[in-house]
Amino acid sequence: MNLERVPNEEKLTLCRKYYLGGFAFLPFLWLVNVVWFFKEAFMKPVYTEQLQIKTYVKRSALGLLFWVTVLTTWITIFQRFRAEWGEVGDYLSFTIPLGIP
Amino acid sequence: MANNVEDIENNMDEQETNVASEPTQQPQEAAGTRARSRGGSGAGGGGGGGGGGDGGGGDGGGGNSSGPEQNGQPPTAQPPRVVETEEDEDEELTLKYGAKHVIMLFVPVTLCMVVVVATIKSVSFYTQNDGQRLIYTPFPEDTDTMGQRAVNSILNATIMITVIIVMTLVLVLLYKYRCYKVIQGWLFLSSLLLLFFFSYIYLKEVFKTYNLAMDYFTLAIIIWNFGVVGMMCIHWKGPLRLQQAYLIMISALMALVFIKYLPEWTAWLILAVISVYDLLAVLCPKGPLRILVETAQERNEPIFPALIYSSTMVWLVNMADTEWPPKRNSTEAAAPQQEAPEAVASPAPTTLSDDGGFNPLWVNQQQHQLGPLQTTDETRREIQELPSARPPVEDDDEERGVKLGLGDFIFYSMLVGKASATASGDWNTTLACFVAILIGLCLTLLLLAIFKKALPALPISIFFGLVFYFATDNLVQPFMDRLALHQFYI
Amino acid sequence: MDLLSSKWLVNLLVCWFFIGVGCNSVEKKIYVHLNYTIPCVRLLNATHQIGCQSHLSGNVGVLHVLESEENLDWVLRSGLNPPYLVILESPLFTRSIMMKLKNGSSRVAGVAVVAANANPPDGFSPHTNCPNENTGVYTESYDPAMSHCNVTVWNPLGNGLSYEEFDFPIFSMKDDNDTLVIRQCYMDHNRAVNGSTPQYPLCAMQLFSHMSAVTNTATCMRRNDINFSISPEMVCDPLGDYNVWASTKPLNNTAKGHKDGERVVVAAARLDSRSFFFDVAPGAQSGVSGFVALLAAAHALRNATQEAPPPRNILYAFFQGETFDYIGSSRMVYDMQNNQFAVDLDNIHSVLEVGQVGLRAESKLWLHSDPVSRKNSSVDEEVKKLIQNLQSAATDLNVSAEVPNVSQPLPPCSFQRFLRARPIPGVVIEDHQSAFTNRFYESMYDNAEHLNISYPSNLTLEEQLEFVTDTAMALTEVATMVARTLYAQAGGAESQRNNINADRQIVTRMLYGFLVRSNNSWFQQLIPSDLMSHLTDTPTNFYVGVAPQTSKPTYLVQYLLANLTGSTVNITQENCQNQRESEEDKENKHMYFYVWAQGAALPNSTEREGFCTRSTARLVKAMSPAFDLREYTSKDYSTWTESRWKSIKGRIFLVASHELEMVTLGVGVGVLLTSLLLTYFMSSKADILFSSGREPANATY
Amino acid sequence: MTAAVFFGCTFIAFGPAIALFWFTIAREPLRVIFLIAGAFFWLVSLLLASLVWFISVQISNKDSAAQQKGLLIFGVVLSVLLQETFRFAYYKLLKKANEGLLTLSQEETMPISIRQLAYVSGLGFGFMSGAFSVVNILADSAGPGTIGIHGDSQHYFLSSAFMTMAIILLHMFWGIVFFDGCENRRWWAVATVVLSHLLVSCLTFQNPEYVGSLVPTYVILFLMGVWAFYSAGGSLRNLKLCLTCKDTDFLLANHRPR
Repeated sequence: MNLERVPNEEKLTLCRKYYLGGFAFLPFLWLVNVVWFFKEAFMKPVYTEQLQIKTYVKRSALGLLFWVTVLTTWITIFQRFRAEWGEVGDYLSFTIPLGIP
Repeated sequence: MANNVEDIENNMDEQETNVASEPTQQPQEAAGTRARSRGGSGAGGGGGGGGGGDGGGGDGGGGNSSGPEQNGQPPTAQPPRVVETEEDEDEELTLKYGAKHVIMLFVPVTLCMVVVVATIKSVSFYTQNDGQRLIYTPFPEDTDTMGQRAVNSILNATIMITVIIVMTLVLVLLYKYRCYKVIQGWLFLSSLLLLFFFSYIYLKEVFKTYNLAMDYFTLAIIIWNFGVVGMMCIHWKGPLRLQQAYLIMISALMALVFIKYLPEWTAWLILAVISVYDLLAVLCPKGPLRILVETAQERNEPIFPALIYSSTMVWLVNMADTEWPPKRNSTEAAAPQQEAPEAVASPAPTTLSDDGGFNPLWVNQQQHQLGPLQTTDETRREIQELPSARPPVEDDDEERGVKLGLGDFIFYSMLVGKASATASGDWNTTLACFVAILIGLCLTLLLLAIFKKALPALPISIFFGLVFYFATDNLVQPFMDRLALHQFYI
Repeated sequence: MDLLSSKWLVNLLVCWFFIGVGCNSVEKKIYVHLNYTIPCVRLLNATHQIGCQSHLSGNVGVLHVLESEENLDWVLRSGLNPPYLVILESPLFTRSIMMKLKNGSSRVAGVAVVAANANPPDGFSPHTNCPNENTGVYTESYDPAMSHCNVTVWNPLGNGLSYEEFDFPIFSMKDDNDTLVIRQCYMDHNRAVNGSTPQYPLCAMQLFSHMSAVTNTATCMRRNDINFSISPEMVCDPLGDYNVWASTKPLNNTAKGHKDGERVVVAAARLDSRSFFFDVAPGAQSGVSGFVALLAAAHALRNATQEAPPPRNILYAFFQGETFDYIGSSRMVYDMQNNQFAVDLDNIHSVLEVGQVGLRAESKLWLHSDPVSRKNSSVDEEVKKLIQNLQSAATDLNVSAEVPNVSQPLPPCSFQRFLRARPIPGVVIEDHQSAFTNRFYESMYDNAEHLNISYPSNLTLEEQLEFVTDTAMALTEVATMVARTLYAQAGGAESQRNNINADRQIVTRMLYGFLVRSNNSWFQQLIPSDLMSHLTDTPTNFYVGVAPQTSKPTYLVQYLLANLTGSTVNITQENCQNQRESEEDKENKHMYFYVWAQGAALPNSTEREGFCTRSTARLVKAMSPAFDLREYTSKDYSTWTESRWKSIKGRIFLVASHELEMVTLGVGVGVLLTSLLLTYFMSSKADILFSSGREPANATY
Repeated sequence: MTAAVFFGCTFIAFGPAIALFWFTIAREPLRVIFLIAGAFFWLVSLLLASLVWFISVQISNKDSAAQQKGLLIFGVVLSVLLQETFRFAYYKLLKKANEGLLTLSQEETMPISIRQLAYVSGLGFGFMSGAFSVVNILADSAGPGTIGIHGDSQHYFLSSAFMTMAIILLHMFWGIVFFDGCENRRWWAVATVVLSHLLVSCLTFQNPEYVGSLVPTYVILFLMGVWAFYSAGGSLRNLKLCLTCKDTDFLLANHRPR
């Protein structure tokens, strides 16, 4: 669907739903929310719902940021210490590379 | 109306036949016929038609100056030309928009093929056969004698096709007796499995190929996000681009599964047979899909929803930019419906264009879905994503764009992928199949524009594709190889 | 290769994939694929990984043919375009050089050793100097003084190269066209003539031997198990095979455990061997000499034991995987302890093991025994008797059996595993007093040439098969001695002794079959037809291989033993293959093993007339108990596993200079940018440029 | 590191074609379609040529190298002729199509002029022939090795790339000149196109003496370029015109009239 043809209040509800949905471990949803509603929130001439949309978009961005940091740190830790953890590392692993510890 | 449809069918058939003989005749004839029909409608259409023409003209000016991607520039850019040669602008509009539609399908189809071929060339999992087969193709092909192999592949193909036909009938019945709930639930589950399970396998193989370590936590996050957002975009509301991306990915995954699990000869046979079946199911007076369409029409409700690749964004945007008064208010229903058809280059009156312009595409989706539908659960799913593609309260203009069933995506990519997997690492074969399929798609769409009528999208493309696969692999490849050896150029 | 069938299937698939990707003529212009390459593969045990490993995408290095050790400096320091792929002549394949390469491995992409046509004059043994140090009987607890070869270093030449780990691939190449191409390529492109640096394009080589397993057995077995996916991917397999055994009096093989009143003299020999590289393990002296002698002895004993059966039974045992911490013998002892074998340890009267007996200095044999267990007087008695039997058996032969210094421990031998279980009287016959006379212990040079088995050039294959060499004579004597001793040990009558004689012809043929070509008319007669494919024209490879499969030497020895000790019975092929003498016969299969040998080829025709042999030769699993007990870090059982791999191959080609590549890229980018600019200009100006026409030619609107 | 070679060769071979496609074709759906149609036609011609070649190889004796090479040369000549035939067929087809449109729209301009068609179809031919002749070579250029272990020149990749670029552009120019010739019934122009195509193909017979093949090819390329420029309605006057109104690199400007 495209936002041009959606009345503002619907935009707002949509944005809110996306924002709330993001809490179900869905950073990607937040990303979509940010990208999708960015123009609505910051480019368009002011209208009543815009303020809330702004806040939702901002919060989504924050959540996304949080997730990105968490994931990157975890992945770096895992890649670094996987071999040393030995058994635990193997059981945590979805794919175990061949030929390297 | 009825007999009109009839004779369209007839000359439709002869079209089909001589597509094979001289495909190249198509574009020209297509243009001719299309124009003629439009002239007729213009005469009959009266004031409404004229107004439509105007709107289309202005709109066309906008659409002209813009690529599908970026919204048309403001009409101010082109007013003089639009005014001076309105008629012919209008004329070439129909042509150009037809062309635009073709392109708007070329891009996603190409993308899908690229994804598949790239995967095939890098991830060996999808090319090496580890003896596993689908339950629909129970006969092994690694037999010692050619004859045995041929027999087995034929048996496999028959089984699959019969399954497909049966399921088609089931689907038609379900629809006839209004078991929408069943279909819906079915769709939901299937799309669920497709999005989660196949992407899981795909990820695993990719990580294995590049020998990377990946932990379950990250994996869970990735799959969960991918799947859920996909479900939202497909079944509920989401950005159109994202939805399109998801549909492409789904069909690519599906095609990859087919490429891996269908033995070589069986795959070629199935491709051939399915396109024939496609032809019959759509064009025969008693073809299941045709029945489906007709029931839908007499119920006068949107045909049984399908998982379709929709390219309508551009049109909506163009309209939005050309700022028609009716645009914003709630009574827009009428106005856009009037204008939209012109924009879509189906110049006949609206209702007609609804039947002519769009049903065909649905039908395509239909039976392409049906194709894979029964073959495996996964396919079933994606086949019937259909309902979701058009969100419940979605505006009608969404339907104005060109749409192509995912089934087409799947079988096109399957052909190209199989070609690149089996053609001894030769890129020429892949290229040849790619061009052949695109040309086939072109012809199909041109025919579609001529007969406002449900057309199967598989036969022409797959026919070309198969011909060029075998020809290139066996004749051209050695020739080009020799040339490359001596560095001769032709 | 049958012992690797599963793995080779995978390899085939993958290779097919690789070849399939590029078999066009341009690819042929670029690459030369090496046909005959033998990799060094990765093995793992409880604590370590040994062997070689390449990157997943192969190691690419500029070829450098190493002339001398000094020449290493070019590779490790002064060379201008590292990494290098070093081509070694086999004389240079020494520990010092390999260690230097290993330490400089940042500049070494791999090593290819050109297999020699002649053995090096001074010995070479890549094995450790104290074989099976930790799994023998001489542990700290058993006798601290003798542990870790404190008393005698058995393999002084051993440099332990086989037990090093290299992070680059090491291949062995036969000296044939491949190596010719390589040398040519090196001479043409990489040769630094009088100090000048070689000019691009340089000749390079790529070696693929990526190993799946890593770290140690525990890790790789764990990863085998936690692989729950659609297509589980195994990482490593335990080493192992089957032991071959037979007895002069049939033993009921179905009733396991102790047999009352059964006294058994165990006559043992080892079957396997190894070398640095994966599938060249000729093991002539270390393995073949011993078990050929024992086979001949078994044959010599056939008639005697049938005419005048001695009171005690004789059990011939041929152990697999002894090289890798006594896999075979430890398994048999384990089975005896747990009543999984036809007899148990209580049934064992004494053990006589035939070790390396191929190279006797002035025809002396040395009878080794274990000083520690001999402290026990009863054992000492038996041992003395046994030695006495041996010596008396040796008297009227051209053999002198002598006893080394009493305080000297046993050499590495399967008997140690029996002693580990309990003190059992036993003697090990070797041709060395203290250190091995074998200068090529567990190396690729331990071949027919090492045993001085050579044939006059003018002989046909058949004549070679029958040509009696001095080694064969010597071994025949050893076999006779062993046979007579066994007969005496079994309590046979003195009178019989002198008509027990090993057949030199048999010994000759066996030596030829195992060390020169297994595909000879004699072997063909004795095996079932379905094993014909296993016979090759090359020396047999005695590497033990991975557990579930049965390797060629095991089959060959089993059927040889069956034919040499068994008797021909007149029953139909079907019954024979169903292990019964007649349709209603249910009993004999517990006692006997029936082989339908395909027999000699009829003159001027292809079909053969087969015959059925009834014998007691059987196979029993030889996989380390550690893998049944799932003790992958076991201290007293072998834990060796072999990694799996996907593709083993090598190819040579030229690499272009970095400058040329950069120039190409630069030109490309230049062309692209220019044409972009130009086209943009043109298309924007098109209506002016082509305005002479009526309408703009091909301007964008 | 040989990715450098791969990208370098790709850019050389397809750089101009990509640029042309991007700026003049991609935005115009019709042109894209006609481009692909052109590619398709070229494909069909190649198919026929290789069919004939294949049959002749089957009936010839495989082991005489000379005969095989002769057959290959025959195949090259044949395929050149077939390509030009199909170019003509394509021209006829497009002509018809456009006339059909013309009859409908009451005045004489058609949605896409025959010149644009000439250009587009020529480029289509070029794309396909270029791709077919070089794509496998590119795939192999990705390394790790480079040509030459059997003594071939190590400039194989580079020369192939340049040759391909020339072929693509030449096809484009040939397309323009050819269609123009057909339009104005100047059959000698058509003949020249065919002959020059033959000539270029035959020049490559002396590979790997690249100087002998590349240099004359580029001379021909230049000449055809100029000719195409004029027959496309360009002229020095126009050139000066658009150079004076905005100056750009002069030398390159008349090199390619698109």
